Amino acid sequence: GSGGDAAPLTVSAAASLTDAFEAYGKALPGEQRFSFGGSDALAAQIRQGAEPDVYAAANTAYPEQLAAAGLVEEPVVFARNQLVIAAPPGSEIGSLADLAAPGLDLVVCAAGVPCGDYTRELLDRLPAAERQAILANVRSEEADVKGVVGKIAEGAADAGFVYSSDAAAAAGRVEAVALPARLEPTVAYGAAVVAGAAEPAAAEEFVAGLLDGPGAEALAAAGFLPPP
Amino acid sequence: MLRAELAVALREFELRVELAVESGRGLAVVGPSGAGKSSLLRVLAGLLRPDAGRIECDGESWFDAAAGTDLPPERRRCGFVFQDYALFGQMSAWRNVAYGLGHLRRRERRGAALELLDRFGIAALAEARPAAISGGERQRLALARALGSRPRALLLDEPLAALDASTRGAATRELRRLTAAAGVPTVLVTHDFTEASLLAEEIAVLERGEIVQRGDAETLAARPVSAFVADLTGAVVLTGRALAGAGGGGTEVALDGGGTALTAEPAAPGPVAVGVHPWEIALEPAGAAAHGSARNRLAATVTSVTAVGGRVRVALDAGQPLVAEVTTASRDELGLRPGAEVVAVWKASATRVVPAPGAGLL
Amino acid sequence: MLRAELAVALREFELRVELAVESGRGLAVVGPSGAGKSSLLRVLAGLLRPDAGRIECDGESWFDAAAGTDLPPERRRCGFVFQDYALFGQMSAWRNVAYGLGHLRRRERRGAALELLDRFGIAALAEARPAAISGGERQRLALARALGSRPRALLLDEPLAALDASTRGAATRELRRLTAAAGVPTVLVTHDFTEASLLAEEIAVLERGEIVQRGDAETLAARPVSAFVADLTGAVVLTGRALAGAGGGGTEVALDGGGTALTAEPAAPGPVAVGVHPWEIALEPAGAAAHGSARNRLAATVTSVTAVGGRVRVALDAGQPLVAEVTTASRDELGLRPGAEVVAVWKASATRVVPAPGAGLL
Amino acid sequence: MRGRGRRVGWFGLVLGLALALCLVFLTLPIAAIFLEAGPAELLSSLGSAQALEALWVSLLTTTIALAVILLVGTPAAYLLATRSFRGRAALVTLVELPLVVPPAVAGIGLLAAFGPAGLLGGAIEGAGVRLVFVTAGVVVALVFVASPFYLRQAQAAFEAVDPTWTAASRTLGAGEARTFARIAIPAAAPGLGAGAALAWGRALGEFGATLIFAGSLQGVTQTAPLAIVALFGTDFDAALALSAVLVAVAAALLATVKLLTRGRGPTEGAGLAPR
Amino acid sequence: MRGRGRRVGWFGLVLGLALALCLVFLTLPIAAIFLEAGPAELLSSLGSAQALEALWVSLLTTTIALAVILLVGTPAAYLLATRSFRGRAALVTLVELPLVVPPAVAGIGLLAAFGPAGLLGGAIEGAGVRLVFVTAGVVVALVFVASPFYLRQAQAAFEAVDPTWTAASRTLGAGEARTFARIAIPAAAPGLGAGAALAWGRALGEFGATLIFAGSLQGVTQTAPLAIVALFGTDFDAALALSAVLVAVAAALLATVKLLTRGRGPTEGAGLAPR
Ligand SMILES: Nc1ncnc2c1ncn2[C@@H]1O[C@H](COP(=O)(O)OP(=O)(O)OP(=O)(O)O)[C@@H](O)[C@H]1O
Ligand SMILES: Nc1ncnc2c1ncn2[C@@H]1O[C@H](COP(=O)(O)OP(=O)(O)OP(=O)(O)O)[C@@H](O)[C@H]1O
Ligand SMILES: [Mg+2]
Ligand SMILES: [Mg+2]
Repeated sequence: GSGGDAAPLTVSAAASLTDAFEAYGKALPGEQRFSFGGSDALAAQIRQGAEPDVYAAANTAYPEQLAAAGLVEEPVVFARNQLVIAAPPGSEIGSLADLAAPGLDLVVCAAGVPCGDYTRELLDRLPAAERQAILANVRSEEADVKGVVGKIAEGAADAGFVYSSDAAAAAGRVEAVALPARLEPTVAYGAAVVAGAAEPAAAEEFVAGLLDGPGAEALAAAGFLPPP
Repeated sequence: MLRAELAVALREFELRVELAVESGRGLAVVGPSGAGKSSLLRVLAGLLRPDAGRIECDGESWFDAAAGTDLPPERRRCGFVFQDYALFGQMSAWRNVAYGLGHLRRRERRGAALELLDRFGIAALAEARPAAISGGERQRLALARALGSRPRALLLDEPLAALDASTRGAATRELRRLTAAAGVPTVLVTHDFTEASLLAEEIAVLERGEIVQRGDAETLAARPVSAFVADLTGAVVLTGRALAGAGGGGTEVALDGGGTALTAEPAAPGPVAVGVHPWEIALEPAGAAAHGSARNRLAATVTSVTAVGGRVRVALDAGQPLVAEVTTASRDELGLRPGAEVVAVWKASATRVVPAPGAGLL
Repeated sequence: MLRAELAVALREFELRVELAVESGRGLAVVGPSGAGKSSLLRVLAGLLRPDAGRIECDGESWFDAAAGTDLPPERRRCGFVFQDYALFGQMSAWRNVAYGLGHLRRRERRGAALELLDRFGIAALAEARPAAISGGERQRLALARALGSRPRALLLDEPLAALDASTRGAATRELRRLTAAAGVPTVLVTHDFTEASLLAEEIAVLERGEIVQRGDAETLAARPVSAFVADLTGAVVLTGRALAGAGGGGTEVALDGGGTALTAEPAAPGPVAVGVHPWEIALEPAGAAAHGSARNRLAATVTSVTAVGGRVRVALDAGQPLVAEVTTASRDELGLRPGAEVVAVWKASATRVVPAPGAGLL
Repeated sequence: MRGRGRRVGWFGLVLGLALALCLVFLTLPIAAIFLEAGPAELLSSLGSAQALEALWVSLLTTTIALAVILLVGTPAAYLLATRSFRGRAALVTLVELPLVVPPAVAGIGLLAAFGPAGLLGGAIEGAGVRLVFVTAGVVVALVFVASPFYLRQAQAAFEAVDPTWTAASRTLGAGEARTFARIAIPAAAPGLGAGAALAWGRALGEFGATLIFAGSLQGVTQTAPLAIVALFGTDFDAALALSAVLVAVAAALLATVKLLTRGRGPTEGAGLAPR
Repeated sequence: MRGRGRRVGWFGLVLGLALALCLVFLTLPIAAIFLEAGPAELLSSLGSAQALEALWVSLLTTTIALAVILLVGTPAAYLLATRSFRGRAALVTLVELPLVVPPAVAGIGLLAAFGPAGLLGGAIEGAGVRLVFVTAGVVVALVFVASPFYLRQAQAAFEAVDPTWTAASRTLGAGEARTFARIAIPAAAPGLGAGAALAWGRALGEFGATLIFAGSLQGVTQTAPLAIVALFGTDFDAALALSAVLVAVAAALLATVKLLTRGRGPTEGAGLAPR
């Protein structure tokens, strides 16, 4: 690292990266400060003048948009994830079809938040009737994926769509139900060094480590899949 | 007939009062601030619950601690005039009066209220809000409201205190007329002795919750039982120490500022006060030989001379401040001016012994 | 010597006053509530800025609208005693006094303050908070604080109003002694005519911002210029209409409640009031033949009889309420009791014409 | 001291400077909202379904919450104001606690109490009632955070009613209920109005507790503040426009409170009281 | 009316019922937090670095914000309380506006004013200062939302100071500054204290404005309420524990305010004033 006594590296990252990045950070020599949240809100902050060193999103669209606006450097795709159904332990939900049962309480991410966009992508591939039935059960649209996990873990909701890595992180409080492979959207994570970063060297090192090194290891350990 | 015998613990002392007022007659309660005068009225009206005792009016029991009786205020129906009148600010004058006419049918109330206002000479103000009318008119409105509710007793808490000095004289005379006409027992609270003497047949002096003296104004002025009552009736109070062994049942008092005073009344040796009315003090030129029967003689310096209404009030410094009231003739004869030296002279028999005032008195 | 000539717009009227008070002498300002008395003191002290005029004290200009002079209060150094004394509640008695000793060095202040408290007889209270001491002691503390600051003038705003009736007499006499000793011009505000006459050489009556009359107490009582001044000095005020054409320079007044009153003074026809002092009214049995020189005769019903201090106050209903003051001998002779019918008799020459009171009067 | 126009002096300058600083700092952000959101953008952004629906949810839930607060809070405040009993001070403090509890904490507490897994979760579900994820849940959250504002102000208003008025009413033959309805409420009306306005303002701005307890679903539980946060990530101009609307509403609200509490005493302000 | 033990009656029952309802509804969620978070869990969860850091950030930023508010707000409030001038009422309303502006809107407004793309963005950047997404930005957000609470209370406290006291001070030879320092501040101290406590409470709970204006960066801008929301999805026990801490602090705060404002007048409460 570029010196442990330097200013800490600030990282704006999608909420789903919480556990993986915290583990990665411990493996790095320098200090990091994380700001986890919905990728869209973090991007908006950068547009409004926030100056983190690294931006890591749960999709590739946001980093590319920022790059096009000159706010971040060229982004890289560093991981993939899987959308799954999350339900409380012991739940009777075993498939997508179960989510269409009337009266079920579903929680999803809001549109614009990557996990929300993936969820809608998935639902769009369903027959219209089933899609309508599932959407009718949606009770809340959260600002990030951790909000979905929290609502389910607290027993407030019966199920929701999260990433498999989130379900793994909350093991014991939620259970994951895999989706049919043909419906699964492609979940790819993009990261970039922010233009004018205070610690550009450390930032580049951080991004590089995601592709190969302790970052990649931490991501794998947290249940992420390697980039395509 | 309103009869009460009650005890209630106030913040610092207990109020213990026994009273009986006949219909059409008035009892004035005077006393220093905080003596419990308002609390007494509140107990009678049912606004404050006594700890013990009985209250009855015209044979009906209002409160009886032993029997567990305790009528709420709305069933006692005392006509209560509060010190600041407690007129409802958001209602017009006639609505204030109509509020107390719950015994009439709704559509009769307006007419009855207007009639009452007319009887009290304020019909023109029927639509005015209380804030927009004068102090004297407010007093009448409060009385009209209290009397309109067909009260079984009238309770007046310093009904004149909110009035200007200039209207108070006329208001006092008017109040007397109206309460006498109501024909119910009246209990009235005031700070002022003259007011009390004008408004009620009997005066009770309340101090720290106890009635220390009761009687008519003349009796109180002639035989005050305490320095407070003496001062209240207009007497000059001088403090000192009673000396032992002045023969003949009288007492010799060494005054605090120097000099002695003789009184015809007995007193135990120790701190004591004597009261004398200003009109009982005559003035003589300094150095004049003693003559006549007046045995009290005190050298004094005139501090001010004020002539009002044919009489002259002369403020004196005789060790303690003193006031004499003399005729304009004496003033001219003695050449009374601030700074003049005189001798204040009064009879031992005009000098009342009263207990020494407490520390609170200036 | 304090000299002022000032005008300031108050909420509803303008205060326009001219005054001059010599060192060691006092001017009492009396008047109804809201007349502008406190505002006058505030202007003198520099707490309220006049719109025009001049104020000077001992030759130094405090305010001059023309020259643009306007000394702030801290440079005028008036000893101001506020109505409620305005003692600093969070400070002990001696610190209150020391606060005004800014002209002394910091370490000298405590000693000087204690000395002052001693001079005013309240040394024992040096450590007490104002809330813990009696009204009379508070008055002394306020005076000690005001006088300790080496004031160039003393301004006292109803200094006795916060006192209990029972201590007021003694406090008045004491206040007189202390202000006279200060040797600076004193302006003092009060509601009470007797108090004013005891505390100051000259009395100015303020009504709606104007001084309507000024002079000593005797003059004011003898020649009141308005119903307000008449009532203030203890006269009974009767309202009515002056009739045209009573010969000989006098006036005949048709009284509002019935009957007429004659006065030796002229008055224009129309609404008017007459004032007469209770001690100038004699009573005769109803139906007695007119005799003597008293030309005013009014039939009346006795409403109350109160004997105080050798004299008897008799409240009467003669269409308008009336009060007569007679001797105990007359009372016994006439058999005066509530309900008795009498004739009230007084001289035309004892009857002053005053302008009719405003609507605000009861 | 007031209205003195003598010299300003160094002290006056210090005071003036401090006030100017406060003023600029506190008004600039609000002015900026209107300056950044031009009128055209403002109108077009407000045409968006999300913004309109959010405003409608806000209006609906705050109105219901306010009705509940007035209905239950008024008698409760009257009791607190007029009776003295052992433990009254402690009780008042308890009732006011939500005033200083952070909204996010309030949300957690509401979930812990009324959520399906919370203390009363079973009982509530047993009664066939749902609170989370439905509009009713928003109302619950709003009542929780806003009612202390009303209770506090209403209690103060009732305490300021001249006790001799209520005493006079009793001696004139009116019982307690009539005294409450005919004397106490009209006399306290300006204070009650101000309290209601403040409570409504607080409810309108509520964000943290609603998010956690009731979630955020467009048209159901997504109130205007939640929509602003959601729009922040996707459409800053729309967030700005919605903000401008809320500021305008808030300003109108504050002006109302000011008008209602101008004459502080029960008498002066009574002209505004319903008769 | 007080302390009467006569009969309860139907009206008394209605009042009692309303109060009981308020009480249960308002205290249950708070009690639930403590019931769900056992003492052991509470302690262990507080050991988490994120919770501790968040508490530290909260402590730091609220303290600085409070210092700024006291320093600038006290003279400003004194001016508002003691001078009357044209437009004073409008000014007071402007200063109080942030009281009713929803926090999320405040965040948007702060961005629009002080953000790099905002009104003063250029000027601020030119001065080499950063406000957004740094600790200083949290302070700015806190000052914005909390200062009106102090200003309002301080103004009321200064207005309640007996004007004859300040007048007396002047006639005794003290100038304006000395009167302010020696008479007005001690006399208003309980009210100022209460205002400071309220402002601190509001700053401590601040969430929406901070989130939008300063973000939620661990150890930098993530205050305790932001951490509660962040932890809600990842570590509910820690969120609960942090909530419990904030509730305890809030309760202590409210008790302080109560104590300070108990004796309302300047005299009664003056015992608490520094001398
Ligand atoms: N409800 C109450 N319970 C207990 N004590 C009370 C109550 N109301 C008043 N007191 C106390 O009783 C004492 C007497 O008060 P009260 O108002 O009766 O005096 P007051 O004689 O009318 O005085 P003032 O002339 O000043 O009106 C005071 O010390 C007061 O604090
Ligand atoms: N600073 C001020 N500016 C303008 N008008 C004022 C000011 N202060 C008081 N007033 C008004 O001046 C009038 C006189 O008030 P002031 O207090 O001087 O009367 P007062 O004679 O002392 O009455 P009181 O006997 O009731 O004390 C009142 O109508 C009041 O409203
Ligand atoms: Mg009383
Ligand atoms: Mg005055």
